[in-house]
Amino acid sequence: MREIRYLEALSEALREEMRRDSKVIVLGEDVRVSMRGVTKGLLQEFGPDRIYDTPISEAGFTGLATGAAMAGMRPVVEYQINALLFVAFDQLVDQAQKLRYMMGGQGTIPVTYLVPASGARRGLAGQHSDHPYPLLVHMGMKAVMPSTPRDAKGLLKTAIREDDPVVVFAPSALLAMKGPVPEEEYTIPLGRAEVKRPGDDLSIIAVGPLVPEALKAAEQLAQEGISAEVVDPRSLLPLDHETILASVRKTGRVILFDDSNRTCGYAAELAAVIAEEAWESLRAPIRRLTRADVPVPFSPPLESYVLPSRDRLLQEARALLAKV
Amino acid sequence: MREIRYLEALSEALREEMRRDSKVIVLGEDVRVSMRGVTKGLLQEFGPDRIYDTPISEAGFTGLATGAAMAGMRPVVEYQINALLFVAFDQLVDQAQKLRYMMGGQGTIPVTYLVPASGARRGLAGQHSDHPYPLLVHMGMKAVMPSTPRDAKGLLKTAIREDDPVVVFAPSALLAMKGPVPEEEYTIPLGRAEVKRPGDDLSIIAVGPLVPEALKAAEQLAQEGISAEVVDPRSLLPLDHETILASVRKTGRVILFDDSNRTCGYAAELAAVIAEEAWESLRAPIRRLTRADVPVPFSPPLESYVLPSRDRLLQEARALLAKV
Amino acid sequence: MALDKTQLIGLYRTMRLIRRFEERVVELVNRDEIPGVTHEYVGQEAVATGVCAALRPDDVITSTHRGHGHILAKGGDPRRMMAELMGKASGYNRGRGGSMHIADLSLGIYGANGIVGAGAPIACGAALAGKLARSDRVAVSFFGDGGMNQGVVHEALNLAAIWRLPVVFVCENNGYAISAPISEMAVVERLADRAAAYGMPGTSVDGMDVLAVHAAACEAVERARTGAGPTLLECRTYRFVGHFTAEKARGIKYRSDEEIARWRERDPVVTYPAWLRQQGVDPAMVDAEVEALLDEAVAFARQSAFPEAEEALDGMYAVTYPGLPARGW
Amino acid sequence: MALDKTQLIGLYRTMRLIRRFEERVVELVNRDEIPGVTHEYVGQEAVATGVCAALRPDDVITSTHRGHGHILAKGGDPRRMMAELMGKASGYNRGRGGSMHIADLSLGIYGANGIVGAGAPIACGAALAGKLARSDRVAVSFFGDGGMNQGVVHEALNLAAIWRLPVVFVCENNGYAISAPISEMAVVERLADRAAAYGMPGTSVDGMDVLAVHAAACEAVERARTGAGPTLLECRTYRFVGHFTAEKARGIKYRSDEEIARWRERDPVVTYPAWLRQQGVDPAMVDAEVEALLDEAVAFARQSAFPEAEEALDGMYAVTYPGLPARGW
Ligand SMILES: Cc1ncc(C[n+]2csc(CCOP(=O)(O)OP(=O)(O)O)c2C)c(N)n1
Ligand SMILES: Cc1ncc(C[n+]2csc(CCOP(=O)(O)OP(=O)(O)O)c2C)c(N)n1
Ligand SMILES: [Mg+2]
Ligand SMILES: [Mg+2]
Repeated sequence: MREIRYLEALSEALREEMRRDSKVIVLGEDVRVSMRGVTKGLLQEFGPDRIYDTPISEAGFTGLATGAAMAGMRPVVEYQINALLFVAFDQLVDQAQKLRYMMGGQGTIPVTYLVPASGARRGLAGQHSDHPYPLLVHMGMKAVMPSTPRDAKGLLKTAIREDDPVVVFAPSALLAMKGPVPEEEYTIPLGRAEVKRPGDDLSIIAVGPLVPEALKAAEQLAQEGISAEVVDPRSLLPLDHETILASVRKTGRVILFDDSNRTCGYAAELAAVIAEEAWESLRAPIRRLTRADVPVPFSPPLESYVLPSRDRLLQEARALLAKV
Repeated sequence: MREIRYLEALSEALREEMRRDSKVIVLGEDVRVSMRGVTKGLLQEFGPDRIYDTPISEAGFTGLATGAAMAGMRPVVEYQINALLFVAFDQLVDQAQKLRYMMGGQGTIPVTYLVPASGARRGLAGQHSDHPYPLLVHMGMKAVMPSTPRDAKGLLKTAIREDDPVVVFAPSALLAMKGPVPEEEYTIPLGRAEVKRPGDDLSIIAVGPLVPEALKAAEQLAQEGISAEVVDPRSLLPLDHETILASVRKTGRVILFDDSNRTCGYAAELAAVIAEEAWESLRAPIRRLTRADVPVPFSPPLESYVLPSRDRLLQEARALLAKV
Repeated sequence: MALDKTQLIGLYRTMRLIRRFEERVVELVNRDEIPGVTHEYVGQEAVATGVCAALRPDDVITSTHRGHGHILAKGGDPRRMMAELMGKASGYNRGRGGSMHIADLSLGIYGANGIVGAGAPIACGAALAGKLARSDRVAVSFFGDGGMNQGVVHEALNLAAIWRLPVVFVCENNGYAISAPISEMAVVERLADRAAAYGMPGTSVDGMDVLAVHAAACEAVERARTGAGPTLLECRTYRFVGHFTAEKARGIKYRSDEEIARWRERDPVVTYPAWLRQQGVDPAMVDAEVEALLDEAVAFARQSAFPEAEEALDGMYAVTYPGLPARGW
Repeated sequence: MALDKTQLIGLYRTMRLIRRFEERVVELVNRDEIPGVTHEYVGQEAVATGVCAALRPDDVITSTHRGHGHILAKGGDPRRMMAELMGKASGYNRGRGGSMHIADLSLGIYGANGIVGAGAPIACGAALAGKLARSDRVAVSFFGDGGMNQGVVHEALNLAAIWRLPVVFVCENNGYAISAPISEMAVVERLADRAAAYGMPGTSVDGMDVLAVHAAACEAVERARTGAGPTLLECRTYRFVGHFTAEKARGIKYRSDEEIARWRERDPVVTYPAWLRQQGVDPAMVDAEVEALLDEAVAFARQSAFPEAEEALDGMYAVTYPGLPARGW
């Protein structure tokens, strides 16, 4: 199969969906010159009625997308930074996400939010390195975080076709990653986790940019005689409880490997689900390995210290197995 | 001891702190006439330099409070609705909360945010009934949710004196509640949970407006021969892990009774902490009893259905004990 | 646009309907037949009436916390509104929304909104969609003088201006945001003057004069419909009653009795029919008609059933998945 | 305010310092000695210089993502700035902040900011605090033409206006928000005209002319200091280089070479010293001085140590508690 980059996979998905459905329009800052690369060539192919450079008015253009969606369009809104979700927060979680329910199920709000999730890329510091998916899923918003080019393309296409708001987080750290992507049309459904590597002794539930790290760690652990299973939820809401619980039931041990803040973070949710549903199968305490609850600091040694790393994962895995 | 209402306790705390420290000022919508009751009489006592009616500009006046705090004031900001935190979200979690850290520890930002947390009071519906504390603590912001008049006064005073941003959630459902409040000066420290009722068979960790419900349930359970311990975290961040873990270690069973959304909510955090730290003591799966992940619906039967209730708590408690 | 007799009477009918609807709502809230709080439109009837009379059924509006008047004026069914207010399954939102969220997408009513200013960008989006669909549909965004100070309203005004969207921004300046007088919350005397900041026309009209409002709205709607871009239309009006039904209980006072009395003299539901009679048009039969309609609406709402509790988890998503939305237990 | 020779030379020194600081930063980013991205102030030097020359040390500024120029002009130490940019413990923020967060509260520098417009209300707060402390301190908020369209800036302008806060809002209109020309992002030709919406004076000056900026800033600062309220000061300027150091790599183009060349002819770091020489003032010695200062700054930064990794969990709170902030493991 041909290999393309994660960023190209996103681009392809967007282009294909714009060709497929003339209701798909794109809004965001600097999307016409394509500052971030995903929207490259769209202005040329689809013209100015389908792609809009917005003023620096995130709440405004987020709300505008909601109204356009209620009136039949399928807007894709690109944010330049993860933190811009904070600026538009009310329009996201209190309007776009709630309106359909509050209206008693009238209408649909098919908007896709494309967010460059932090990797964190080195040196972006406190206000450009957040991973705010726990905040959005807490408020009931559908969200995905693909970890491979193939998943990125398939999930973005699904998100655009979904008749509800969906946030697609694209980790900066993965944008240059190459991987196999089918040439033929495909989509990947929401709500399906994928076992990225099977194993028996330990489940590592890894999210987004940490999936490749978890796979490398599993490789290393295999050499040490530890068989780790790596599960990628891919879809954060809806979450595929079954695949995750099946893994934990099989291995009896779990590390939640997630690059969002710890308190009330995504790993907390996974831990709660497992503690409720697979408690009988657990042979060791659940372990969370997350970001520290500080803004990401700028200086490289500080930055590395607060982010979850493969090294710490290896340590945790060994410690967990040693306890047997 | 004299008994006063929760709302009066908040009022007293604010008034006392304003008398004690001339740097304490109050900002918010309709605080001069005191629409919500907490700020009653402050304009008369302290004059217009200490209490400001703001335009409907939540991001603006939240940011203004940050700047004033950096320059030496101790603003108390009142929001009329919980959802207004969404409108001001960037200024809260990305500015006020982060600035000190990002500046390398320069300065202090002593702001108190007073938020009428939803009870939910009957009929306030989707945009006036949120309980957004999980979002704030996820971003590292200190937060408290007192469940009695005594705690309300003591914690609000502490919050105002704290040299960091602190959110004080005051549940609408409790504002009229009467309870004993010392006449003499006292404060209650952050980070200290309180066992509101001791018990042996089961720990109920209840948050905010659910604490009185949990106490009533415990009473009922006692009559059925089940001894339930009710623990109130009071301070959501910092969280008193020790008191909670000690309770779970003693009883071996736990129900997390929390009126915020379920996914990545506060009960998820509590579950994760317990699953990590007290796993060996657990004699049954952890149970979360939370809100459903929908905006609070308007119609009374719908509203009751989605909110955590004493009846469901009783059912869960009985089921958990029956499993022994 | 010269109005014929039927239209002139129609304006009165709408104003009268709003007034009496609101008066009944207050009674029902006080009798606890309507849960929660409601924000009455009493005094401001000429605004919604004059503006919506300039609209077509396929035009869109976004409304506010004080939405009953806008919704009635845009053609909302009083029966389904009343049922919604009582939390009944036959209500517009199947009981999910209540006063602050009533919507009827089929009539272009994109919802009341509990967050001040939030509807403004949503109206812009509806307008953009209309433009892209090559329709000449117009979107109207209502908000108050208080809403004028919300950041998102500023952003919406600018977005509409730069993209020449067919939007009419109607600022209902009733002088107060709850207790806060606009004279202390903005320095400019005419809020319509803010339009200049976006390079769009701004007009200020007497919001107690339904014909003046209507004329100004027709002009703004025409501009929008013909592709000439958005307008900011300030309607100077007043609410005769408290901010919401709960205000009385709080015992707060921020307006003098004289001020209220002065504005009440200009009550459009009184002065307009008086003027009509001077013109030889007698709108007398309207009152009974309206009363009958409202009797029926209240009866319909009362007779309707509450939704089943379990339905509370339906309809949040257009596309659902196992376990979504999460139950709390 | 007539400037004496030392002051005139001082203006040049500041501009030259900013220019050369930024040129060195670009080199260091390209050599990977500075992590992340930086936004250069090249071309806009006359703005920060002219404005900050009108300020006292105890006056406050809030800055932007493009903050180096403001910070240097307000008296920031190039050594501690450079150390911060390299992520060193001796940096202004002990390595926590980097380019977008440099702050020095002791100099009234309330921080660069990674979020467009976010500093505007913070400046208002500092101004209010000054007023309450009976000081005549002034706060200046810098933001760009792009920032002018942020909701929170609108809110801040209004807050400052209604409370007559001693704030000067400096809109640095360099014509673009990244690739978006302000001519497409706002309809009004002069952004200063938006001041009228808040009932405050708005002035538009040539931001390539340091003396013009300084004169306008002095007037606005004087207004603020004497309790006459805020001003919106638009400075029309241009950035000579990309939006940020990473722009080149992205291969995007949105400004013509001619346009850039035309503005470069008005380079204040060239035209102003030429004018000075015409006045018989020779600022030649400044260049060497600046170079020495920057050599020292770079050397200082290079020699400084990185912070200890474990320090990453310190200092988030002024008051800490066990387990706070949570570690990730
Ligand atoms: C963003 C926001 N802030 C505050 C509130 C609380 N609130 C509800 S209505 C209102 C006053 C609104 O004033 P205005 O816009 O003038 O409308 P009016 O009530 O006068 O019709 C306020 C402050 C809210 N609902 N949303
Ligand atoms: C609220 C917000 N939106 C978007 C961005 C991304 N961004 C950073 S700088 C910039 C352009 C800013 O333009 P302007 O305010 O004119 O300042 P300039 O860069 O021209 O100095 C954008 C869009 C951001 N940092 N914050
Ligand atoms: Mg009003
Ligand atoms: Mg600019």
